[in-house]
Amino acid sequence: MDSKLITLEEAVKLVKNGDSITISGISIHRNPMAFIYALVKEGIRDLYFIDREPGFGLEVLLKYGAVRKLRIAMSTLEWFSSIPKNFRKMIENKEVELLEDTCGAFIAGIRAGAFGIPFMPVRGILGSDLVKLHEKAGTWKVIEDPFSGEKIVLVKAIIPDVAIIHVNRADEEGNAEIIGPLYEDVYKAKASKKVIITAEEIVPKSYFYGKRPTINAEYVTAVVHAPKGAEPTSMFPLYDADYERIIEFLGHF
Amino acid sequence: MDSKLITLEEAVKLVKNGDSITISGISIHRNPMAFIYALVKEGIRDLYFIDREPGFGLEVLLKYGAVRKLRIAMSTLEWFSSIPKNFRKMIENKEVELLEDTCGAFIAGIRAGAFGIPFMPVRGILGSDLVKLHEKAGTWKVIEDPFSGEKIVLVKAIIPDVAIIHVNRADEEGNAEIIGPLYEDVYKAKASKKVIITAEEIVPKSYFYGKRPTINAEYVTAVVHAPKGAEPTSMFPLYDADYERIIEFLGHF
Amino acid sequence: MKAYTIDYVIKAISTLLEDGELVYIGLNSVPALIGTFMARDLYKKKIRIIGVAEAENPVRVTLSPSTGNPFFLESSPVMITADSFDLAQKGKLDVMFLGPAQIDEETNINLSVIGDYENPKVRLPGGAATAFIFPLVKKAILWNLKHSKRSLVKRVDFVTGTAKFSNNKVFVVTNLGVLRYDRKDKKWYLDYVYPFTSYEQVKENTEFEVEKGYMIKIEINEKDLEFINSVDPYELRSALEIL
Amino acid sequence: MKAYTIDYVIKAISTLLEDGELVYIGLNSVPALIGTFMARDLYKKKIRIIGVAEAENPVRVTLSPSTGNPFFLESSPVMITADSFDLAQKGKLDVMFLGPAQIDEETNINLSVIGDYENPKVRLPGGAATAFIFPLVKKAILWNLKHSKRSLVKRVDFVTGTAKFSNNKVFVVTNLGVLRYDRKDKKWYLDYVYPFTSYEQVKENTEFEVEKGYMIKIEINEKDLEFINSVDPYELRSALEIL
Repeated sequence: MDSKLITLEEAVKLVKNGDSITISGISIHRNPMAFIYALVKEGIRDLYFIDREPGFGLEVLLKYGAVRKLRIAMSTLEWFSSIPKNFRKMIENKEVELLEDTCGAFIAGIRAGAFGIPFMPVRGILGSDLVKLHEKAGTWKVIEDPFSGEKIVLVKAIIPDVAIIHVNRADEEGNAEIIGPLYEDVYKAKASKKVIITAEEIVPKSYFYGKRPTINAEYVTAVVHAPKGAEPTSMFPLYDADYERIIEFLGHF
Repeated sequence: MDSKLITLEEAVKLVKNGDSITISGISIHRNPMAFIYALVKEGIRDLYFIDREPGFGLEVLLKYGAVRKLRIAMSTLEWFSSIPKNFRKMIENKEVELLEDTCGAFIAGIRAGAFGIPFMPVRGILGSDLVKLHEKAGTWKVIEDPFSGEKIVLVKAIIPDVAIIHVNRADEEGNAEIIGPLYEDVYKAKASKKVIITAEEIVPKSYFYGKRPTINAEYVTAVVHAPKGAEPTSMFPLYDADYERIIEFLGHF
Repeated sequence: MKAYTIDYVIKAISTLLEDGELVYIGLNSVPALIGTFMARDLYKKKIRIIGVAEAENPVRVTLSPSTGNPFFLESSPVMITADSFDLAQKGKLDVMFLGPAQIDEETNINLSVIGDYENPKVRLPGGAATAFIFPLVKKAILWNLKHSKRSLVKRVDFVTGTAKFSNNKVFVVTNLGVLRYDRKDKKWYLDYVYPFTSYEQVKENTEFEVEKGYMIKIEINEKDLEFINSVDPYELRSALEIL
Repeated sequence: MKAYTIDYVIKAISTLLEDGELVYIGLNSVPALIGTFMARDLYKKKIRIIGVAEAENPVRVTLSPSTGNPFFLESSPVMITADSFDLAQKGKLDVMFLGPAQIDEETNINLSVIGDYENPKVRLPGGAATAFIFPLVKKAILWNLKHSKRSLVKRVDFVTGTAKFSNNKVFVVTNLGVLRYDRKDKKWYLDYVYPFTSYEQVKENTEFEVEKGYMIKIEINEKDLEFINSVDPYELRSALEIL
């Protein structure tokens, strides 16, 4: 396979105005921040942002007006701000539209996208007002399980245009290793039409001989060398979140 | 969590006559042979054997009359015998019943079992005579995708009574590491009611600190220390298949 | 040592956990995290702790601004959230904590919006796992630090999730005490109060009916405080102090 | 150097592969494995090779009794079969090899039973991925080393899988040559023969109609044989020699 190693500047051009995107990590952990900063610098607009429990990366995208629509289960900066400021304000002001999801349904949808199947069932959920929202959006259907007759929610496959996944190590072809928490990052990579890997370290392909990469090269579009690429969010086991910089961004205190 | 480490002799007692079981590996690779030999020595009967592409382990179980029913996509010993002798003879003689599966559907069913959902769609398959067999068995249904209207096969969750998974390393709680090929072994472990891990090496729990075990302790019932436990099938990267012993068992030449 | 009100919430959470339980801790869940580790490490309850940090029963934790801190993994294997939630789908997850802004008499809870979904007065963080997991988990512990007629309401503005069609146990831990939902008579009972709260106070501050339950008083001792401070040496929990 | 008949099958397989293709190799697939590596390493076609051994495009392989040999991983990362098959579900797997006992004029293939499913005359190994993947893959290369009216039949005894409802390319490589299925006129064409086979021989040994196609002669040279022997130094393929 040829090398997919490109610069951050080249990589951001793979994301187009109006694209649906998903990113690695949660809250203040392993967000692909180097890429996100490059993206807002590029002036990207109208993104449809899809994720389970985003935090800091989403706040940056929102602050710089990059996002038009959201599909997420929760956005929080936890101790820093239970309800992130831009998230709250822009939805209340209708500058951004939100289709609220729920974790299990997001996982079902992104797994369906990853596996190449049209939908996936998920348990629970029935009785939630989210059902109406998603039925209207065409993203969920309530059916009777044809085996048991019981009602169950089907989630339509989630297939983002672009996934941006920050990893510990990658080779030039895109084989990638994530240490520690994984979240849905493998499913995100497998489900998305384009996959951009940003990596703390570029390793030779032989690093992966005999090993299972967390994400296989076959699924990857481009690789970017981005040391400290998650800062100020955390990157296990390399660095903790930079609380000072997060507070500074939020303009608290 | 308390230690789940028991002896091979104790572990085989977790499998009951009539149980449905699934095993690790394929063909002549990473079958849990030490356990299988102990199982046939125990005189186990009437097993319902569920797997994708079994080979040597199944032939041993068949030879010693341990199996009543099979659900597999293929059984082969490849170069040694394209159609394994006991497999062929016992089905032709109706000593064993076979519900033939197909890889993608097996993966869908075992994933549904692993995820705790009632069924999973799978693409392809339509037009195969396997559809009638599985509809009759109640294991598949053909429905119209409620999102697109297209016909698609749904596979009912596969939930074996017992999975026996041979691994490279495990701790006493059942956290387990498999090096190299994985096949559907994680799904098998997650889907099954009881999970028996046989391990080449027992490691302290701290071995897994900061790492993702291939199989998490939470899913595991018992752990057995079984060095060389895959022989004569292969165990990457420790030992290759023992071709002499395989030929000897088969009574060829 | 001084006890914060939230320390009583923490102690109450610890009290509700029982031997054999598998407990999941989500994001933004400071009292849940401290209370759960208190149950395991101070009160020696045989529970296993998993969560959004993807740490499988870490030997020790120190509270940081995120309850999803991956550095919990320094003393534990990884267990990913998708795997944990699959256990929930199989009915094998025992305890989940949720922090709704509104809870109503039917066990509907709201973490989405105050007001109308399309025209929210307050856009809340969102329910995260709520809709999915609330009916699946065997014991749901809801926590809310602003017990009032605006949070414990007749009817939530939006049903993010509900346990109405489930048969699980539902508790609400607040700054005033602990309510238990009784599925037989579809009523709420006050099981625990704090030294500084009373049934009357709870009744006055709850829009739906609350009956007297076990009415056990949660007390905090020096050992509790020492433990809480050992997990939260920077007193981050004080930011949640609202009384 | 002596060429086995199977070496022509191998060369034919190698000839059918094209730049840019992602190729999957299953169990018990000796000619597919050697032919595919020949295409990549001798004929420098830009293909990527994955398969049941779960090795992602290994730098080199040596044939052993199993085409699922995990030791291919000594020079490659792991790519698991479930991931590879997910690519097939997305229409992103280009080439798959299947080894049916019977192939019929409608592209139905049989790897299950000779005779009736419930009362088989011969129980075959089973279709493995066949039913699932045959209609999904962009190019299916079927191989059969016993080209006769009992293997290339009007109608298979059992439809393990079919490409009838697909729009993909289907080839059959046998010990007599290579047939191509044309979807427009629903006929089979003989595209390749060997120096020792002819259209007439194929016609005689096929139960359904075969038209003359490109009729290109597959030749084997010393370099081909050297390459084949380098991948199969123990001549394991000779066990499949059936003429």
